[in-house]
Amino acid sequence: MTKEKRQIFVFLIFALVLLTIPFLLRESYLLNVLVFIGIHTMLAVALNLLLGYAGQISLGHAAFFGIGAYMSGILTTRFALDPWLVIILAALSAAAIAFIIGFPILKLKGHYLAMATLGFGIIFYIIFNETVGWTGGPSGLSGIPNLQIGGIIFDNDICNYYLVWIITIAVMLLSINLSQSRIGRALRAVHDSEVAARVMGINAWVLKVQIFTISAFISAIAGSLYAHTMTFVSPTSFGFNFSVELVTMVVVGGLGSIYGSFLGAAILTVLPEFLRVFEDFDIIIYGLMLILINMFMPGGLISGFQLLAQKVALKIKGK
Amino acid sequence: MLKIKNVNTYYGQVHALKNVSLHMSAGEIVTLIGANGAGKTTLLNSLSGIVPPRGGEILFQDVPITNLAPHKIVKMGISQVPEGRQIFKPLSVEDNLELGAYLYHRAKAEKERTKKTADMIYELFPILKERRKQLAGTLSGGELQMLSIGRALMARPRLLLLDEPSMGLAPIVAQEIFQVIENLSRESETTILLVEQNARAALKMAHRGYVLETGRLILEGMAADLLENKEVQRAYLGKDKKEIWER
Amino acid sequence: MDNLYQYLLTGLSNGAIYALIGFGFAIIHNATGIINFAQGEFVMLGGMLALFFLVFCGFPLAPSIILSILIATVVGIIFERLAIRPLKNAKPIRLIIITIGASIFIRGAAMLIWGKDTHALPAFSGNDPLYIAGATIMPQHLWIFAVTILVIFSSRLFFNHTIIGKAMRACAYNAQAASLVGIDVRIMVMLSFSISAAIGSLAGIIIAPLTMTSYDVGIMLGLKGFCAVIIGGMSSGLGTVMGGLLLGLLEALGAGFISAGYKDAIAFIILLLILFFRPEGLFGKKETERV
Amino acid sequence: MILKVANITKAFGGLTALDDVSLGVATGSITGIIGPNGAGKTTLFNIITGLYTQTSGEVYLENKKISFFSPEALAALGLVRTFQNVELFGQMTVLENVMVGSHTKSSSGFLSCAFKFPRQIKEEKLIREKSMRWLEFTDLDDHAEMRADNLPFGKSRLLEISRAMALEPRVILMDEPAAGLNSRETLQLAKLIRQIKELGITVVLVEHDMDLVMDICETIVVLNLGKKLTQGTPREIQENPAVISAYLGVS
Repeated sequence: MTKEKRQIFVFLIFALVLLTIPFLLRESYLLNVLVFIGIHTMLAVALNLLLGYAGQISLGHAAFFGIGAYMSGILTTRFALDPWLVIILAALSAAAIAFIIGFPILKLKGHYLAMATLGFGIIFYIIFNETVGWTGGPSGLSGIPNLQIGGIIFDNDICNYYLVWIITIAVMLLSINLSQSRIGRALRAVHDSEVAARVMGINAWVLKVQIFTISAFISAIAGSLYAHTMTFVSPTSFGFNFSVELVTMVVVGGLGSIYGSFLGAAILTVLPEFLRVFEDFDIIIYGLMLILINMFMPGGLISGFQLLAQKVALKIKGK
Repeated sequence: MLKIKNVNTYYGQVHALKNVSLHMSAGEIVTLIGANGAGKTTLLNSLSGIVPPRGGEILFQDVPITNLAPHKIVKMGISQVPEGRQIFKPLSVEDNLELGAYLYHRAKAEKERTKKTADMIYELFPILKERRKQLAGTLSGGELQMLSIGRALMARPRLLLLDEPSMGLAPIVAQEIFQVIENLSRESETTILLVEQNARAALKMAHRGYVLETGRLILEGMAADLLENKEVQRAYLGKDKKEIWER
Repeated sequence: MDNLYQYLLTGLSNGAIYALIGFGFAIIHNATGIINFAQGEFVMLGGMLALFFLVFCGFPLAPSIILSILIATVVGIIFERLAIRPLKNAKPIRLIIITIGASIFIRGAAMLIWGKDTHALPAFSGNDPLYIAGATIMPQHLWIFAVTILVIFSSRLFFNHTIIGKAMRACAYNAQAASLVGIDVRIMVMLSFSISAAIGSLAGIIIAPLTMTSYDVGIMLGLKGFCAVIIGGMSSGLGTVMGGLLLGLLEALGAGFISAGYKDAIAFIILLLILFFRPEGLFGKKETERV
Repeated sequence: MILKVANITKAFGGLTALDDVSLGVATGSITGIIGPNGAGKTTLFNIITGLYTQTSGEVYLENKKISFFSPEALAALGLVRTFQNVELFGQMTVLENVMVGSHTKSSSGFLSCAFKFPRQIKEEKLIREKSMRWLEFTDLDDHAEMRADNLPFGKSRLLEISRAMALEPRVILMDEPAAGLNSRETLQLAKLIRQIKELGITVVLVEHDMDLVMDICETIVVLNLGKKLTQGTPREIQENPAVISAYLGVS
């Protein structure tokens, strides 16, 4: 099997497994968790394009998630616009904001970039809280309609599951394609050595803004889906802590790996559910995971899995 | 006093020093010459502990110092005047000198001697005394070089490593610096290892010399002999085309 | 007019705190090039520890403060030793993530130990307002101003007139040259973390009686401190103080005359504007290209 | 003259690193820039390739003024460089490194890359084939799938050259291409540089290995203390007393 065929094969299996889960598992609690994993995967993939591929950190990505969610919430509840149209509008406006803010922000490097994106995220968090007339302020915005297509209303677990996961799988596929193209190489080149990338004719600044914009676009779609499946949004979901949680997902899963983002999203979504027994332990464990993985496993958990898979493959071949 | 045995040093993956061996006796001026990129600075940095060698041994007064941290090597009595001076520009001239004596900062008893050393340095370089309250960043190239030498001397080293003290200086200023180095060796009995691009000036002043080419020592001998040696010129300016054809 | 006076006072005292926290950022940044995202947690630790010793253990004020600062300093040293030193030459992105990880960890530990409640630390010298020239002022404000001035004064003394302070500046400017004059650079880095933790925790202690304290106050206070140091410029100690005071005043006036809800946004809007248009800060010097 | 540098001055703060330097590079030649440490060679390279901005003076590429162009704009015009410390994309494979070199010669956008439009697949295949050829050019084709930062140092220099060649440049500037190479690798490098010249590409190099410089360069420019000392053939340079004293010191 060539490398390319093997990749297609792995992806098909991955997609197939995810799409058959609801047939095997009817429990609504678990499906709900999986819906969250899907939304988080989308966000982690979006952030990974920026952080893992282009090497540019954002500590404000929850803002784009929030922009998507609130745009969907506000435009459907107050203006009764068609939800599908609104998703596109929301994604486009998040992208537009990212594009405009991206030019000055992505001139900054390293720690300064981190702080600027953080500031940007907090400003939006404050806006979500304070524009009470639009967002409902801290008490949130409820009554967001479910999506529907034809006669199907996406108001139950299985419908939501498919809604979220079909889009998530599509986002993953497109991101994998992108990462293996000339654009993906250019992104990784900027990550490894910006000066060499520029000498090779890559306009690093514009490229970073472009990927920031795309990342915001995907994050906003995730936000819209979140709003329509939960039918309720409040600012706490879009604060600094969530931005950090997104970074944690990407790092724990593996920088520069799309499957890693899925893994990271899955672990960080499931973990709090498990840790419910030991209430409040989750935050300290996030911190520890960030530190330990960063120190001892810079490739993230997915690199461990890959190593394992290689060893198994070698064993099988050896026999 | 100093023995370097088969030292091998790497910069990342670059093999910068290959089996270099060298020795010095107390009171000597030894110069290390060679073209750019030959590994002269690397050798000094290996001695100072900044780029520790991966193989070989360095003995200073019969004590191995091969893998000591830079600040410990200074304590052993080896000070380096680094390439490009590397003066602390946001600090005053006086503060730079004071930091030169950092290793004595805990010993009250040394205070007197440190002050004496400072006076000696101000005598050596009167211009530094004039400017001692000025920020080092405002000094000229030659003054910075003097300050850099002065700072290294504050540690009262037994072995002074000088890395291209004439670099980027006008010839007349360079000569002045060389004069000081010569006086220093004569008067204070400091042993000096001098890395220079200006091979003639260095060889004139030194007792012995080593020629380094792409990480290897290719020649050693009395300075006066090296001065006459055609090989030395070749090491700087390359082989004739003819020689290359013959190779 | 009364209001304006009140805003100015609040602004200045908050600003003094921001300046102190910003100081902590600058000290570590100058010594290592790292922006320590866990800086705010030292501030939180200061407040919570003081609360713990003073209220729960019933210790007198002075020993409580000293103990709190000591413990926070030790945490700073451990953090440097375990998380920063092993990653000496890592790319900024890893260092950012590691300090964020540490910040979450410290915050989580504080929550486990002291719970999620918000507490008030008793004011150092009671709550009776003083009347000075017809204006009222809380004694705690005086404490804040006094401590800030003291810290600024003594750190100037330390960095400009002691050999260790000068050695730290030398390290910040050129670590290799510093090691060549016999300075142990690793000790200096560790020292920068401990001083920064000490100043941060002190800031947390003196502000706690006015603003209450809980396990999560560190995030916002830390970020404000960062804003202060960016406004003033990383390279300038006095700039950081000015930056902090300016930020505190603008915030207080904005909160008073525009809207209390947007108070925090003001800091971050200023932060972005400065980063975009004058990244060296209002009072800092532009870094020239290196040869 | 494919490349012309006119009256370049560069000051860093108070220090003048380059002082009114002018030089011309003949089309299709191999030109060497030499000089003692601190002479300003790398600074000059950084100005020509858009990494530094000069204080005054102009740079021309085939009579087109390119002063203050960004490195990426220069790359699009066919001017490329290699680095003294080798700047590879360490986490990418050797082949991918060279494929990045084709960036300016390919055009698929975000959409066609994400959706794998047929045109993009075709282009990708073409980039891959061309890049493999550039790897063969430097004998690195066996290492195509290796991670670039696992390459031994000598080979990573070659990879950097392959990557630069993938840009199909008109001028290639090499900053100390022989630094860190052993003598066998240096000989191989000399052969390679001649081959590049035979492809009609102009080569400019800063180099300390005088054997190499004297061997392959047609013209040599000598810088000293930020000023241009002289320019001439290797023979002229070797016999020029001013050069000898710049290197060996005044007698």
